[in-house]
Amino acid sequence: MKKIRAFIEAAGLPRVIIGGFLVLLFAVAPLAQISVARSVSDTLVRMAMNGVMVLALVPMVQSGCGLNFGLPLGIIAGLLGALLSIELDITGFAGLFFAMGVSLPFAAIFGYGYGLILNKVKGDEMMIATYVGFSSVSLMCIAWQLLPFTSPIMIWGYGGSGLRVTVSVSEHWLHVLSDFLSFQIGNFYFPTGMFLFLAFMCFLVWGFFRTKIGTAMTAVGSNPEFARASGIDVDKMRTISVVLSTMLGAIGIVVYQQSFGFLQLYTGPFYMAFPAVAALLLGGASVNKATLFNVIVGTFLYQGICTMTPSVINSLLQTDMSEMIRLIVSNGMIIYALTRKVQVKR
Amino acid sequence: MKARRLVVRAAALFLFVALGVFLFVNGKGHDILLDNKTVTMGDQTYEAFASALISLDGKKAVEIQRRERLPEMLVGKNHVIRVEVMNRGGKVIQTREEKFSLGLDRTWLISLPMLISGDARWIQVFKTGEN
Amino acid sequence: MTQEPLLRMEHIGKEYFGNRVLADVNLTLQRGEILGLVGENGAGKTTLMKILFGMPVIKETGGYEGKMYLDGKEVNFDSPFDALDGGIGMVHQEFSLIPGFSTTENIMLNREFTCYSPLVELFGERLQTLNRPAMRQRAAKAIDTLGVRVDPDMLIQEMPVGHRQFTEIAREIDRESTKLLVLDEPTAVLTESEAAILVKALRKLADSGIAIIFISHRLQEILDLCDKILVLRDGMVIKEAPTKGTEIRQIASWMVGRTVEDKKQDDAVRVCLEPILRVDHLWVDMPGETVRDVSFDVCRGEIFGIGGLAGQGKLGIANGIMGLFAAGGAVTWKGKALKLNDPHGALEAGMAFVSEDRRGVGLLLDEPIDWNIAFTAMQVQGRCLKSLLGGLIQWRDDVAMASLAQEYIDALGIKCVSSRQRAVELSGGNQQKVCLAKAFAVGPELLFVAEPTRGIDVGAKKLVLDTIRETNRHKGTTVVMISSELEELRSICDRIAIVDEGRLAGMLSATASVEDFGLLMLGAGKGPEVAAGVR
Amino acid sequence: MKNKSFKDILISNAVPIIFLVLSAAAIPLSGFTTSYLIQEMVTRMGRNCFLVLSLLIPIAAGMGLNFGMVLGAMGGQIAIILVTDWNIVGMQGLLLAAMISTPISLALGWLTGEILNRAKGREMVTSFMLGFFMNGVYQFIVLYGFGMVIPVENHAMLLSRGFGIRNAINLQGVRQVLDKFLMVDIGPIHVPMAAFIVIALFCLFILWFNRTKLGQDMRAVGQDMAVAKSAGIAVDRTRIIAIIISTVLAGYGQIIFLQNIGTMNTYNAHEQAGIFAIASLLIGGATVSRATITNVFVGVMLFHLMFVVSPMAGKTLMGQAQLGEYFRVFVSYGIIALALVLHALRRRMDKERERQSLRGGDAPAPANGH
Repeated sequence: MKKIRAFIEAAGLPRVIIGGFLVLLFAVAPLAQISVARSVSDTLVRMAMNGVMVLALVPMVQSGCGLNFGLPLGIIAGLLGALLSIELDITGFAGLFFAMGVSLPFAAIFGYGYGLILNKVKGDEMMIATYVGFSSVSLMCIAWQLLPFTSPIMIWGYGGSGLRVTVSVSEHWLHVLSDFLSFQIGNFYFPTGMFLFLAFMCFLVWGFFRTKIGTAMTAVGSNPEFARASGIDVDKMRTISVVLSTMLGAIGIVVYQQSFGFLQLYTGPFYMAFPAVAALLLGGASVNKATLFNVIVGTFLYQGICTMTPSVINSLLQTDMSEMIRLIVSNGMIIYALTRKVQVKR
Repeated sequence: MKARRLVVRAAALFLFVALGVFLFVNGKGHDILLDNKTVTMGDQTYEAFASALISLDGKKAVEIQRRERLPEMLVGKNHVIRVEVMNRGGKVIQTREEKFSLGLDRTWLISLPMLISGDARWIQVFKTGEN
Repeated sequence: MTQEPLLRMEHIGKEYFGNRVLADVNLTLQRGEILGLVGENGAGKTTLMKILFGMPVIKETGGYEGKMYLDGKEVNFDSPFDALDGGIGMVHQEFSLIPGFSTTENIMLNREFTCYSPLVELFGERLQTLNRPAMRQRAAKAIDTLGVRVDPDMLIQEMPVGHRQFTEIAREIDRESTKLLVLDEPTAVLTESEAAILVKALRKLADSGIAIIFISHRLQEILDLCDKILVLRDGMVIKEAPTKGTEIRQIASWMVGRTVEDKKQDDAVRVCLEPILRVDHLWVDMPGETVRDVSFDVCRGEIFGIGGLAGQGKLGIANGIMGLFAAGGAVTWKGKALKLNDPHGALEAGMAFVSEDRRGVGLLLDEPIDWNIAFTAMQVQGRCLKSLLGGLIQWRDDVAMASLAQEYIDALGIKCVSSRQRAVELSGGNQQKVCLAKAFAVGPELLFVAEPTRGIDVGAKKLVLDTIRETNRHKGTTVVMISSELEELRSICDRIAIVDEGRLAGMLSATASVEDFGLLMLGAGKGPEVAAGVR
Repeated sequence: MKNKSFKDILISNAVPIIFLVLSAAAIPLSGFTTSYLIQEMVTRMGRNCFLVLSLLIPIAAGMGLNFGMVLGAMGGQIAIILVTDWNIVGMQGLLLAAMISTPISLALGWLTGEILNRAKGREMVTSFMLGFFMNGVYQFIVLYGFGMVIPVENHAMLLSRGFGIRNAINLQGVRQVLDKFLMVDIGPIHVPMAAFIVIALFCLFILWFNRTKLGQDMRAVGQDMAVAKSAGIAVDRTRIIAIIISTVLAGYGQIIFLQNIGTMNTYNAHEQAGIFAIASLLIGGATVSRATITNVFVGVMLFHLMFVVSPMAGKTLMGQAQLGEYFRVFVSYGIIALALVLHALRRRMDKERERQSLRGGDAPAPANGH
């Protein structure tokens, strides 16, 4: 009994509950005539697809800026990169990396401005981040209408103006990363390329937090006063973390798109931050402390739930409850984190 | 003092619920089907008439022809119906006024021939799927 | 037959986590009597008042010893609200007023006059409407009792500080039951003329039969106002005396007068070689520790002490020079001007600072010891880093960090499981040692140490002081030590400057008499003879 | 001196003034007639003011913008669904909907208050997330509860599968009953007097409430929780009451809103209610910590003026009505972001000023020169 309690304490109650729920889903999957191998494979694909975006939250959490509800800013940068790569008709890996490469300077610029704002509003970051994200997405709605792209893939053929709501990447770089070194055993498909890429990004973030600047950033998040007394420019560290978060968000969305197959413009990026935030918190992160372990575990659990609930519950109950379960789990997770006693230290 | 407050609050709660019930009953909208078709009830047959003017709760009358069924809407529980049966020439030959009250069911069927003939079963709950 | 006193406290004692802060305090107070309570910071005044006022913190830390009688009945308040009901009003050091409310609203806060409204029966008492005219009248009466002029309709945020203080006192005396009023440093924020008005008002209150306990560092006020004084030192009553016939000098020596049994270990007369740090007209904007205009020199190789009462600005000096709070004036370090408001610059120049705010500024509580010790050295001097890719990337060297930390864990005897233990898990004394280690790791030429022994036990105190002395003697580090404990300063420093109201009150050799220090600290001895040594 | 105060007025009303200028420029571009615009404004004021007014009390209690008002809107919607299903029509239906929404909103408001008391200092982001969270619960109830647990008589409201409410439902029973109850024509303009009377009553309620002990306590809590607590005010309870009042009123507001529209977008009407109400209030010049009844009216007016005008102005300007529509969405979000940033900045400046006042009067002037 004591051991169980200790385990729950160590893993965190929500993680235990969600983990248990996920195990249950996998256990009953065969009853619902669902291939477990297929489900695991789907979960892994979605995990790799979303992993980088969840990872993108880590720098800001670590530097004490809180949960990056402003992730849409990075996503917009990623969309710009992707659009340019399609516009210039670059295909395959070249196109993918071009998209990432081009999105980075955009992300850096957006992140810098965003960082400046966040430095002025210490203590209120999260709410402001949310609305900075929302308003930038809605501003970009106007931009998508006006930007002078010409590729027929992405503009309305007739009757409309501006870019399409969804732009297919299938002719350019659909699944180039997913299929790299991928293999299939029966129903089980493994997107090796995406996992290698995710591992590589994790390695970069891990490495970054081992550098002098990364160490300083962690200290800023842990106790900004201490860091200041040690001669660290706190605002600069926070800005760097925001830029980093935004850049990772840009890369994250490109990875997502090559697997998903479409760019979602207009209101597409609106709510993309919330699942990522929920996944990170589900992984055991708190508002001011997050590790790569949290990222991996959280993304797996969250995407597992997202993959399994529609298929299992739908076939068992003949209804589609997945959307609500997703809403309740993810937002419940965020509320849980916000109301926890341990609060951000200032 | 405390007791008075309790009584006041209980009374308020009661009033609240009572008002709710009152509104529920009094504001309930009913679909009324005015039916002018020949019906046979058991061994008795009630012939439809050529046309009639029907007025519900004293509102402006509507005209109904043979074999017609007109939908009307009534709000609340107690109502009055007035039927003026006309001959082919448009002359009123028979008038009948009835009071009736509606239960909580939504749709009711009023058989005008039965009403005119004085059969008490002239108003009935109308169930979808039947008839 | 003597009348039963209003308040009688018998054998009051209190321990915080095994740390004794009050022992066997006896106190009696008659109706209409004014008691001046004096003592250094940490002498136990605040704790005594907390016990009297039933503050929850007392109960949470195991209650107190002894008995209290109010009007002859034994009392033991569970919460400040009980104390208020019992007739004790308290005016705290920090204002307890709502800034956007008027004087009237604040005086009547949560005791508003109301008119009946029928909705009360449904939704409870609080739906009564306020009876503002009655409130205003009542508030005006309370202000009148004080004999001051405060506009009952003025908003607190638009008021001068003095009026806020009066508002707060008016609130306390407005309660019908108030028999005893405790004022904790009420004049600290007032100008002299305001303070004089306050003293007069309090006298008037006392004449109406209210007993007053008056805590202040301004001894002249105590003498002017009080009937008798009670001097606390180290949690014990040192002296209870009528004010009549008592002089400031006497009180000062009672307050600080510990005999120096602690002989200096190396009595060699140390001569000032050359000034290493020169401070000219420094001002620092540190909340609660404002430095207004301070100039002094620190000699190479000495231990320079800065003393003074809390809130007078002694802490601000170090925080200002180290760039932690906005500062101005000129600081010259080894002949070169030091850029102010730049913590990195100060550290790079070879200074280090052990902050008085150990948990807030001094430590990364959630990180391990090695991070705490090595962090500053790493960030400022690039230690504990290894270069990758030909110096392109500088990576944290965990091994070097651990060994650096271990070095100090051994040297300072930090009690811990390993260098990976989190700082939050250590005891206060060990945390302080980690802070010292962090400063030592930078290898500073000048070390600022602020309140190094605050909140740690006696054994650890000695160790910390010895460590500081050791560093000074053997490594030649110049030390500026700031402390509220005069004895501590006298036991270790060469020269001691006393700060009062943001200015240097004087500078004395550590061997000067306790009375002289006491007078300087209490701002009563400003004169040419003691001000010698102040540039 | 006078000049300065004029400048101060300009600065403190910058947001409404900017909107006024923007709208003034856009009106001729839109090509709408004056009478059309006035009619629109009158209708929209009657429709929206109540919702926006419901935000005032939590602001006074220092809890910021109550993003949790969407919970009240959900309560109102559930009540409206029930009333429509039972076919309670006319004024009776409307009143009954309000009565049914009361206990639902009460419970939801209590829940919100409890949660916000656990998240002091970040009430806004928490209430915002709570809105999303409860959206899931709401969907669950409406998509599965109705028809499965809660009997639904009117099958036209159900999805074809036999349970769950359709995406859009027709509220013909209560459509505009309040508006038409006392429609007064002033010149060519139809004025829904009854709606305005309800709003006026609400304003009176707020004014009266401010004068009660509870209102006084709320303001005290809003300004300084610690002081209020030490004065013996039940801080947590007061905060919960503030949120409950706001939630219940938001429920009524949503009912008034829906009766005017006449149809209900089952799954996102409440979300829009929240965002538009908050944006309106802020455009009216309110801040996170201070809002008045005037802010509400000015804000609703300016926000909806922009709302009506911008698509047509966009069309004239750019040839695309869509642009104007995106623009107004951008403005709604942007204004909230801006207001939050301004609030944070102001709080920081106040803190700074507080510190300045602590600084000795005769200290050398800081900042410049050093």
